[in-house]
This record gives sequence, structure tokens and C-alpha cells, in this order.
Amino acid sequence: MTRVFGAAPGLVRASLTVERGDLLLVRGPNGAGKSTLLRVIGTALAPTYGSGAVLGFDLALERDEIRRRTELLGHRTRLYEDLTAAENLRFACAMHGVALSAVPAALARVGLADVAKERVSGFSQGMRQRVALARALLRRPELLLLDEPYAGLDAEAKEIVDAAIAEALADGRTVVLATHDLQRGGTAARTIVMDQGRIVG
Amino acid sequence: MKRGRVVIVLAIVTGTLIWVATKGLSGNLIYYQTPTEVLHAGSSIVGERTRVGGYVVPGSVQASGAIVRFVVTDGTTRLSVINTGAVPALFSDGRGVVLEGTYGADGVFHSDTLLVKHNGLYTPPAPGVTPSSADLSGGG
Amino acid sequence: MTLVGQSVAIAAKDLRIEVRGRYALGSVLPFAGTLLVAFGLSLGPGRTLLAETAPGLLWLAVLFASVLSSRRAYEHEGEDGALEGLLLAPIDKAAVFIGKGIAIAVQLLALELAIVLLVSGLFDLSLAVAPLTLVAALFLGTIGLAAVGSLFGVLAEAPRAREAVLPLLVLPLATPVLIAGVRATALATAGRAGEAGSWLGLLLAFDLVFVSVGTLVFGFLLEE
Amino acid sequence: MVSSLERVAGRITAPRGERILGWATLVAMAASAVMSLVVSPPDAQQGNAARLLYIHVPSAWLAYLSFAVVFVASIAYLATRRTRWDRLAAASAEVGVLFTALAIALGSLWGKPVWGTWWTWDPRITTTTILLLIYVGYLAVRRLSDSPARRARWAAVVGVVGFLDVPVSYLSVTWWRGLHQGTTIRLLGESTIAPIMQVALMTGVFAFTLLFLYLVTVRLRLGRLEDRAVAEALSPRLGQSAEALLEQEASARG
Repeated sequence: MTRVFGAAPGLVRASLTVERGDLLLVRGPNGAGKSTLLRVIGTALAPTYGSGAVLGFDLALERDEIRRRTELLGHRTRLYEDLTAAENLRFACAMHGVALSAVPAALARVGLADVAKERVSGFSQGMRQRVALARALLRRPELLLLDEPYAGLDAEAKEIVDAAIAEALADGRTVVLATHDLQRGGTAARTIVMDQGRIVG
Repeated sequence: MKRGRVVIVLAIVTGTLIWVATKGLSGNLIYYQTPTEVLHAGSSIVGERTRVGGYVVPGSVQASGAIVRFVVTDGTTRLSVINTGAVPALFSDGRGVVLEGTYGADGVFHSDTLLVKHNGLYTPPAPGVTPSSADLSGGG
Repeated sequence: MTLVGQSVAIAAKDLRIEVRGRYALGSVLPFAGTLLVAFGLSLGPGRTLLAETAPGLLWLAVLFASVLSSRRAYEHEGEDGALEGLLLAPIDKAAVFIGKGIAIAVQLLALELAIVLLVSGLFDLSLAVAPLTLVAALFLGTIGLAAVGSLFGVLAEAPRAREAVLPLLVLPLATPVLIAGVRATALATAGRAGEAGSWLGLLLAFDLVFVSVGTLVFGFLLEE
Repeated sequence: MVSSLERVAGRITAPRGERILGWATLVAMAASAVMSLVVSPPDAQQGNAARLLYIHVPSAWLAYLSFAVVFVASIAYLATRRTRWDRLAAASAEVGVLFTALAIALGSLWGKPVWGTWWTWDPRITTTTILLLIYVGYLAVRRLSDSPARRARWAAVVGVVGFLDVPVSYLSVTWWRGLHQGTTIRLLGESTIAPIMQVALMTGVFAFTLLFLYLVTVRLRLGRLEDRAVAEALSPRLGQSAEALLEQEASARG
């Protein structure tokens, strides 16, 4: 169960509860505070006020426990330009304590097996997002936070995202998806709408 | 933050500071050399820019224009000095001074900067004496 | 994974990026070279003056190189938000400090090799008199500079960071390294290496304080 | 201990305490002026220039005092994450930078007639200058981040590390050179200052300490107002009620 209350820059007030194993859809116009909400849940941003528990762990005190179990896929891909796709993933493995053998499979899943040994600096934005997605697939996080994962992706890649969401839900893991894309997230157990830093519906 | 780590770091930092502080007291490196050290070093430091510290030998001061000649001592050795730089108001017989300049082949120290080392002694003037040597009106 | 393993992984990643980006070779070294030539020109052709100031110039070049390298070490973390990736990884945050410190130190040592040769060529610094003391001074000084740079380099990635913040913090804090490094180098090159002991000790003390305190407090700088 | 300290601090920083402290400071400063300019005789060696002692030494004392306060408050902030510690560190650092600069400027004025130079690379002067630069850097770091919590954390780290650098840099500089006089007033052994001059000096130190407390108190009050204004700008509709809501939430959780 995930439960957040509080405010942060760009997030006026939010109070939210998600059941384990559900898909929560977050909608709202640009600048509504969707990213901030996801970043607060993912411990990338500390709330200015307020408190919360993610997967039963305190948002302020047990961040490492949350981080071990959560994957936040944000706007920025967090890749190193001068490393190859495979090297970027291997570094993520080292940081998260995942076996290096997971790398080839993850890259194959996003269709980048051929360019694994090429540097990210030569990649298009779409390819970079696929690498970031592959990094998210290295682990099987209990909570998957996806912030506009479809933006800039082609139809094939969008299918990969959908498949990843479906797989996580089938495993009984929780997914929070923030997206504009009205065709996506049809299976959501719950939808919230945000506006001007508040949850309005 | 890990409690054990805090303890270890505290121990390292205090240990290090104590070690350096006690080591520093032996002080093998000083601001200035003494006349004995200068004469001892002799020709090896001729022409090299150094600092010399010592007390002005009473009665040795001779001023001629901007140039002041005097002798400094550390109690054992005397060293003749020719100073061409500015002379502070507090300069007088028996005073501690630090000189910057070069030791010449002529055995005289040629200084261009004369600093008076204040002894940290503050006393009222003797009765009937008006001290004016370093009055603020001149020094700012 | 342990603190050591994480630190090594971060250092290896940073060094790989540095080798590929050739920033140290392409920008920092030319900068240090220009600095030394400019010093030489500004001081005039007097050989004794140049030889006397050489240890100071050597360490100034190293100090500025350390600021540039520390800045660079965090620059590639900021380009696409990678620093957030390090933040969100369930690692001991001290590993970032140590790993980056190792990477900065290795780069600096490589740079110093070139800087020392340049200084010796340009300013007539005699390296062969007491090479061990010289190497020890450079090595110990580098650890201290890398620790300060690795600790505060992360601030240069702040959204509102100004270019001047890192040097403004690093230069005063690194004064002990500058003084002790210059004195030890001067003694080593003047054939009085025996007297350099306390300066090397001071460098070691600086390293111990900054590495240990940095390990303790770095998390506060990185943590959101 | 921390909580009782806070209680005392809370009493002083109340409007009434601040007013009383202000008047006490004014009286002490006046007493110090009379002591240094009228009661104290000129010095036998330096004449009236020695009167600079009565503001130079208290300024230097405040410099070290305020940075020690920054150090302690920074550690307290990192341990407790209470905003008040951060405000104390910030206020103390600002006052400290002011008085460090004053001590250096006065020392320079004094150095000219006594040592014969405006400036010399003496250990005390050099380390005090380094100290000034470190805390100018501290204040620069305080302007780096928009997030109050992050700004406080960063500043606290600089406050701790900067203070630890002082002994090391003091030693490095001491070994390097030394012209500044030693300690004039000694706790053990004989002082090298005449009793009446010592009284004048202590009056100055006392008056400046009160001035420090007063300035920090005023700065703390401004800091509190500033923080409230920022909090309100951050969440205009929440305003005052935010804290009430949070307390509700906290009690519901606890």
C-alpha cells in the first residue's frame, strides 16, 4: 500500500492511497504536478511538508528500503552519453546489485540488442528512452512509477511499455502511470486527475 | 547516517588534529631566521631573499637620510643591517624587529622591509611622559 | 554490494567516461600549460626568480586543474539527470564521494606528470634531487584536493549554481594543501628533502580529515 | 540540554527580550567607549594607537565565536533537521563575516603605525583571511538552492567542513610564518597587559558579545518572517492552515 500526503514545490497538496497490485492512472494538464507527485513517491524529491508511506516504508526515514523496491522512469533518461547502451545498463546493475547477466535480455526486449555496444551519444531520443526502459526492466520492482513513458516512442515501443505494465500487474506488483495518452492505461483500477498541484478528481 | 561511522570519523579527526598540533609545537619551520643561523649559513644564502629576526642592539642605530644602519642580535650573534625601506614609528633601541632582504657577500644584511615585532606588552606611560611616537593622527 | 565495490564501480565508470571524452587531456592540460606559460611571461625572464617561484606555480596549476576536474566529474552526471540515478540507487551515498574522489585523483595524478615535466622544463625545477619526496608530496596533496573537489563538486550541479561557487569554496579550503605542497616541493627540489617531513605530515593530516569527514557528510549534499 | 538551550533562546528572542537585549547592548557599548577612550591611559610604547586594541580584539573574538556557533548549529541542524538551527547558523555566519572583515580592516589600520606595514602574511592575519573567504563561500552556497531544506543541508555541510579546516590551515600557516604577537591575556600565568587596560578590553569583549547576541536575535526574527513568507508563496491557498493540517495528519498517524 502506498500512501502520500504533503506538498512540494509544484505540488500544493496531495493525499493519496493505492492498493498493492493495482494500476493507478494519473492524468492532468502539463504542469499539474504529476511528475512532482511521482518523484515524491519515488523519493527523488522530499516533500516540503507532509509525510507518507510507500510499500509500508516511511517516505522520510526509510528511503533506501523504498528505493530497493521502486523504479522511477522519468522524463530524463539518466544515461551517460559516453558509455554504450550495455555499459549504462551494467552500471545500473552494479548500483542496484543486479546480476550482469540480466543486461542482454533487457536490451533484447526493447529491441536494442544490435546496438548494445554503441555509445548513447549517437542514439535518437526514442532509442535513449528504450535504453532507459530496458534499465527499468533489469529488476522486477514492486512499485513501478512511469512518468509519460509513451512520449516520443513509436508504436512498437509503446507496445513494449504496455507489455511491461501488464507483466508487472500480472505479478501482483503496483504501477503508477502518469500520461496524457488517452488510449493507454485502460485497465487502470483507479484514475486520479490533477490540476495546479492538487488532486481534483 | 551510520552510528559506527560517526564514531570512527570523530576518532580519526580528533586523533589527526591532536597529532598535528603536538607535532607542530616542535616547530622546525619559522617565519624568520636568527642572526646566528644567517651567519652559520654564510655564503650559501648570499643573494637569497630571507627574513631575519632579532633585537636592535642599543646605541647601534645610525640614520642618514632614508637609510638606517643598525645591528641586530639574538643574544649570541650580532648582524649588521642596512635598511633602505620605510621605518615604523615604533622602531627604537632594544626593539624586536623582522627584516626582509638579502644577506650580502660583505657580511651585512641589506633589508628593504623593516617590521617591528610587537611584544604584546601594554602598559600606561611612566608618570609625566606623553607618548606620541605612534599617535593615531599620523597612522590613520 | 559493499562500499568498496560501489566506489570502485563509480570510479571505473567515471574514468571510462573521462578517457572517452578526453576532457583532461583536451581541456585541463592545455589550460594548465597556458597558465604556466602566462606565469612565466608575467614574471619576466629572470632565471632565479622563475626557479624560486616554480614550486608555487606547479601547485597553483595543480590546484586549478583539480577545480576543473572536479567540476567535470559532476558535469556528466548533470547532463541527462544521471545524478538522480545515483540518488535513487540503494547504495551507500559515501560510495559516490569515494568513487568520484578516486576518479578525480587518478586524473590529477596523470595531469601532474605532465605539469611537473612542463614546470621542470620551463622554470628549471630540478626533479631528480629527491624524487621520492616530490612524489609523496604530489600524491598526498592530490588525495586532499580530490576529496575537497569530490565533496563540493556536487554543488556545482545545482540548478542555480554559478560557475564561481566551486572555486570559491575549494580554493580557501585547500590552502593547507597549497602551502604544504609548495614547501615540501621547494625543499625536495632544493636538496633539503629531510626537512620536508612535517609538511608531508600536514598533507596526510589534511587527507585524513577531509576523506573521513567527506565520507560522513557527503550524503547530506546528495540527498534530496 | 538542547531543549533547555532552546527554551532560553526562545525567551531571549521574544520581542520583549529583544528590546531589553538591545538596550543592554547600547549601554555596554557606551561603557566600552568610555573605558577605551577616556579611562584607559595611552600605551607607553604605542600611544593612542593602542586604543585600537579595544575594538580589534573584540571583533576578532566575535569572528571566532560566530563561526563556532555556525559549526555547532550546523551539526545540530544535521542531527535534528530543525529549521531554527539553520536560521541560527545563517544569522551567525552573516554577523561573523561582518566582524571578521572588521577585525582584518582594523588590524590593517593598526599594523601600519605599529609594525610599519598595512599587511603582512602573518599566520593570524592569513588564517583569519582564509576564514573570511570560507564563510563568504558559505553565504554563497546559501544562495544556491531554491529548496529550503536542501539549502539548509548544503550550508550545514559547509559550516562543518569549513570550521574543521581552520585548525589545519592555522597550523600550516603558523609553520610557514609568524609575526603576530602571542596571547596577551592568559588564563594561566601573568598577563602582559596593565590591569586597567585589561578591564577596558574585557568591557569591549563583553559589549561586542552582547552586540553579537542582539544582531543574531534580530536576524533570527527576520529569518522566521522570511521563511513564513516563502512558505506562503509556495502554497498560497494553504497558508497558515498547512501546519494545522500537518499536525492533524501526524496525530492520525501516530
